[in-house]
Amino acid sequence: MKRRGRGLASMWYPVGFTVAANPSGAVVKVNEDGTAVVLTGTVETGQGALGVLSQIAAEALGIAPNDIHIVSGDTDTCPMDTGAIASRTTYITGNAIAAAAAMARDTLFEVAAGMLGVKASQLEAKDHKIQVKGFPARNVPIADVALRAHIVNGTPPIGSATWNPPTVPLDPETGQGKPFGTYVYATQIAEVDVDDETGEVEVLRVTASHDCGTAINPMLVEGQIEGGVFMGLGFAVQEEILFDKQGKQINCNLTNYIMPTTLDMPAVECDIVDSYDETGPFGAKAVGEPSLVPTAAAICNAIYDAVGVRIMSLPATAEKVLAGIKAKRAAEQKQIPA
Amino acid sequence: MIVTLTVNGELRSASVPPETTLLVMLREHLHLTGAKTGCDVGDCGACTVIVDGLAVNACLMLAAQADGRTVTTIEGLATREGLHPLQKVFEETGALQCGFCGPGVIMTSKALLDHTPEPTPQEIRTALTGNLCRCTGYVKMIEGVQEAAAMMRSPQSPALAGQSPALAAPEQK
Amino acid sequence: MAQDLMDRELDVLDKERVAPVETLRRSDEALRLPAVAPPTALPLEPPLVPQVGEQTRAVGLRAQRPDSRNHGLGLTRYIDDIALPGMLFAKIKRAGIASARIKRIDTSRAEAMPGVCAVLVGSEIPVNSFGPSLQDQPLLAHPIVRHAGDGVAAVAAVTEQIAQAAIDAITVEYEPLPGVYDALEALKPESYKVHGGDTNVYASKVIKRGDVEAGFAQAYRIYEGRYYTPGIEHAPMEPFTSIADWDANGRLTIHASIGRITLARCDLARTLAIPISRIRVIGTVVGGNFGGKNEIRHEPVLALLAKKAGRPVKGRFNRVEEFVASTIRHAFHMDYKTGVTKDGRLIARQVRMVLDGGAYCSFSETTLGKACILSTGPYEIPNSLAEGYVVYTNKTTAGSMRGFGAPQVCFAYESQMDEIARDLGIDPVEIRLRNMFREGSMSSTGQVLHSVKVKESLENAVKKFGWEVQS
Amino acid sequence: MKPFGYVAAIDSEHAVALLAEYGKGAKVLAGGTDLLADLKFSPHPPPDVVVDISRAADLKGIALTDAGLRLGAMVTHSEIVHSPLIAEAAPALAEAAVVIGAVQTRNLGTIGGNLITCVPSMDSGPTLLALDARVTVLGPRGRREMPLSELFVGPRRTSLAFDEILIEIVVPTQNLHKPAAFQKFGLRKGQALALVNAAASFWAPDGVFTEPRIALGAVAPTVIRAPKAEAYLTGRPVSEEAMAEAGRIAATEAKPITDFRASAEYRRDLVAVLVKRALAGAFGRVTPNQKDLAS
Repeated sequence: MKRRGRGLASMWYPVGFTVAANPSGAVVKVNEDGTAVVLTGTVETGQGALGVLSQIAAEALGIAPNDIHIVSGDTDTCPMDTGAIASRTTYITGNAIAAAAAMARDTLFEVAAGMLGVKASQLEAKDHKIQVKGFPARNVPIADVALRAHIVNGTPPIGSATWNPPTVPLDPETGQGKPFGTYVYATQIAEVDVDDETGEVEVLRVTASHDCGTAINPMLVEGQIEGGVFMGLGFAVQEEILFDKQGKQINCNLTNYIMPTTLDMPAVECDIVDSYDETGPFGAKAVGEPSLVPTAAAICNAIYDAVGVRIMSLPATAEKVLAGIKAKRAAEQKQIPA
Repeated sequence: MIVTLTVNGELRSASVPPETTLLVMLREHLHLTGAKTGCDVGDCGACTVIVDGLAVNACLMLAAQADGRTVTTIEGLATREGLHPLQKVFEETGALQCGFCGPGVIMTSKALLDHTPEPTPQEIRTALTGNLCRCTGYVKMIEGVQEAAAMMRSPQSPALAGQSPALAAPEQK
Repeated sequence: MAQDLMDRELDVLDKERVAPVETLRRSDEALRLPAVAPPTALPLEPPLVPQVGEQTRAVGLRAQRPDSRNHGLGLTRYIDDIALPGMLFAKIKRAGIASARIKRIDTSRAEAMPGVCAVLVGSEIPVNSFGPSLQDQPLLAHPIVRHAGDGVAAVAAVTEQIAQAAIDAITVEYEPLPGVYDALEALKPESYKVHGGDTNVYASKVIKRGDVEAGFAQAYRIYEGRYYTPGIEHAPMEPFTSIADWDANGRLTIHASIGRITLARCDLARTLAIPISRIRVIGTVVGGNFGGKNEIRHEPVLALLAKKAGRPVKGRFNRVEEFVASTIRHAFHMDYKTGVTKDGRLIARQVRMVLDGGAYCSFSETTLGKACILSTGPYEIPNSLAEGYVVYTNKTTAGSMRGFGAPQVCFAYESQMDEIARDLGIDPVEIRLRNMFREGSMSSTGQVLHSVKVKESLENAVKKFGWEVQS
Repeated sequence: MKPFGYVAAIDSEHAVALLAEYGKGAKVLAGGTDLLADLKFSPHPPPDVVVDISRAADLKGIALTDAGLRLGAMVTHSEIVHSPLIAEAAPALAEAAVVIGAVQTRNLGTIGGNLITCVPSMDSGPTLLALDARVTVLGPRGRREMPLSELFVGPRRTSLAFDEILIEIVVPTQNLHKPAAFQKFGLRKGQALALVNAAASFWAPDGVFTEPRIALGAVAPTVIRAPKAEAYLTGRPVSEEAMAEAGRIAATEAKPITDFRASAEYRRDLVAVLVKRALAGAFGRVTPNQKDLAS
């Protein structure tokens, strides 16, 4: 018989480690037609980093994401970057790119100030235009400003910047200090069916609410959450590297290392918490790693809710759950007086 | 030995050792690198191509077994007129992340839609069990296949004409 | 072997004529055609950018990813899709034994094989150690093997098939050593020491806040539990692959599926003992990382093979190597002891964790640090003490993986939270609300927190899920 | 992969001739899904030549013959899944075929290959055993026919000589439409090896278990029948309790091993559950007019 259960788990996760130097550099070059090239030393590892970074650069320059071309992942041409690790790309590389874009934009403002007859400090970049704050009708297209900067003024708009989160090292005795720039938070709730004859756990749906600061691209945030729930599901009920007594892996292939397939994956309901972090680029923090953190606990708590079995070691395989159910039944039998 | 295939509508031959898999022939002899080597033993589906209308693991088929047959790879899906609806939907919805599993997922889905134009979500899930993906949790893929199926059923499908529906939308106002 | 191979092939071709296959269509003409070029729809309209009237927006937009079109067309160029002219293929011989001393390696049969261009063993590597914090990991084990996935020799040959045959022809004589295969065993004084010395503990961490003993003394109830999470494989769909290519001026270019090229370049300069300026690392699109592609694996080996052979060398892990010769997620043993008040407030928490680090350090220190800091959960706990240790074992190296220790400790602290809630008869939502961080809360390290949204995430999830709180 | 030669057989006679010619250095390639995966990582020397029988025309096809429902050895799992004939006459075969591997391997893999590979966890075996299927083998000494159970000798071992091939599987006419069902339990829902699988069939004239058959996979060196459980059911009125008891008896007949996938004890527990569910599934296929067929 299938027994339904629900469980929840919350978590916190740090962004932008500060226990060691953690810098990113960025270069933003505005082209003659008002589009831009961004140089970054990070590498696209599938999460959509280059898309997010394009959106950050575009926002800073008042142009559209596909006006940005990103050159990445080359130590000869790109500035130093600590890399696509530790959920740092949006937060740290994003901050560096936002700063570099602002620097290139300042050059555009200098040129446009002359064209519009105002001070550079009165200008803003928006909708492909440089315009006077409060008087958007007084504007020049960014393309015109950029062309003028390049071939008339001789001041090509190029910005470069680095960003490294401010640090307070941890006290070696007590571990007190400020080890991270900021933190993100999340709660996930899982609903499961447990087959009390086989111990099989079927995860039916997972509701995942994540704080990631500003969602630079909500579609990509959802993608990270869905992928995180997938990985958390594997962690919860399927995945485990098995070693023999001599330290050799037993299940070292994708036949025997069990990870979820399409048929195992539950429905995922994503929620992005309304949030803004003033230390992040346009308020953004991170979502890549955190999305998998609470899933296993939520699922195991749901298993307990369904059949009263507390999972103390992962993964909660069907065999383990059934053993728990049988042990519980045996204990209950004992308690009932004859 | 000489193996001759019709690949993406064109007849091609290559001289390959007999133990060459279809995947190696495609990638290394015909330079069609869309199908990927993920596990090389038929677990992950990254090498999926369509042979005579059926999705198969190109890593588990000798090139010789495909001799004389018709092979469609991911490179054969788009046309001059535009993207295949699966490609269109997948790119717009971010259905792929690192993208390594993508060619296999799209080819398996295409084979499904060729035989089952109106698949249920369960049928899509069943069809895609042989395509492992470590990034996406499959969610946007499963939705995407359904959306592409709907698009293909509609004769007015803008994607088929190579035009994006969202770009076309403002003109209708 | 290769000669043998060619003889056999001729033989087989001959026999093939005996057994014609009528169903096949043969076309000699087709052989004269060029290799198939991908028929694509390029050039296409640029990717879609949703626009809202005249206004250009960027942040907050569900914009299409710049790489998604190439992904869908199968045109994204991953590292294994790149072939340089004259490129050789490398294979690494894995120890297959977890703890041993290499007495002798005989590569002569491999070197004599037609098609083999270079052979390399650990003693030939200028600086045979690397690692992001401790440089304790050899590129090719020499002379001590510390886990079964350690490489012991490498070959570059004209085809992968010949490279594999050459690897099979290399014989290694081992003197088996004792080993330790369990993290808790490794803590014991009498255990085998994987790296010598007097302990297998190579990193430890303490995070201390308030006075836990005083907290437990005040507690209404105390809950204790031992939690375990196993080693996990990153299992990216793209196996680890790299290409090493020297130019005539002695400058090295490494094409690699690595998410952290800056660090990779430092490691390359150090291990090859050449100036960093003579190395270029090009990070190709990574086909799935999850922390498993954050450091070098075999690149200096490929570089040295390429230098010996005078030709570019590609090395690609097969799926088994992806498991045994890459890093994995740390297995965690966690003891949680938590004191609560009658109304479900956490007033003291003590955590002790032991991480199975495997054979080498890799990103263990970072993982341990994050795990200890996060182990108290997103809750205000006035008294907490977290202690963590990472130990060497003769198993696959544990390194960085998505979450860096957070999924492990979250499993423990949230399982225990559920237990506490049920025991005290408080709804799991309610007990969390009573303890959660709020704006300005102080974390376990004394950091004042800002943009704290954990309560909002809980409330949103509860609402979206349809969880009715019983108070 | 290590080098080997390749020849393709036009038909079964040709295949047998090729095997005779190449002797023990030859390996038969059916769908290739098991063979190629093995050859890639095998430490053993490769075969001299693989004989591809997947193109042999007379080994294909699903048809009704005088003997019963004939499946050519090279019928793929996908063909079984989509066959209207099977859906009508032996739907449990499709139930078993659809959980083998994934679409891509079902399109290549064949029922003959699955049986000949003879791994204890094969999904093709139990249903065929439960329907008393017979197989035909062709070799240089001619054809021979036998019950499927006689094909299985041990893990990865069959009673075929090196120069023989399996050419067809027949579900006898009297067992067509016999209510049957297949159950599988793996470590995940999709693309899983069976920890345990089970098939059951029986007629139910007047609500009485008649000619019950129970077959189990992955709990013994080969796929096996559970004769004691069958004997217990024979002549007993159909009831849930009887099905559960038959499951418990079958569990005692299983001889599972403990390995990294599961313990023997857990596999026994699964046998009891899956047998019960397979019997219930079969009972769901009993239609009123089948009482006549059975008599």
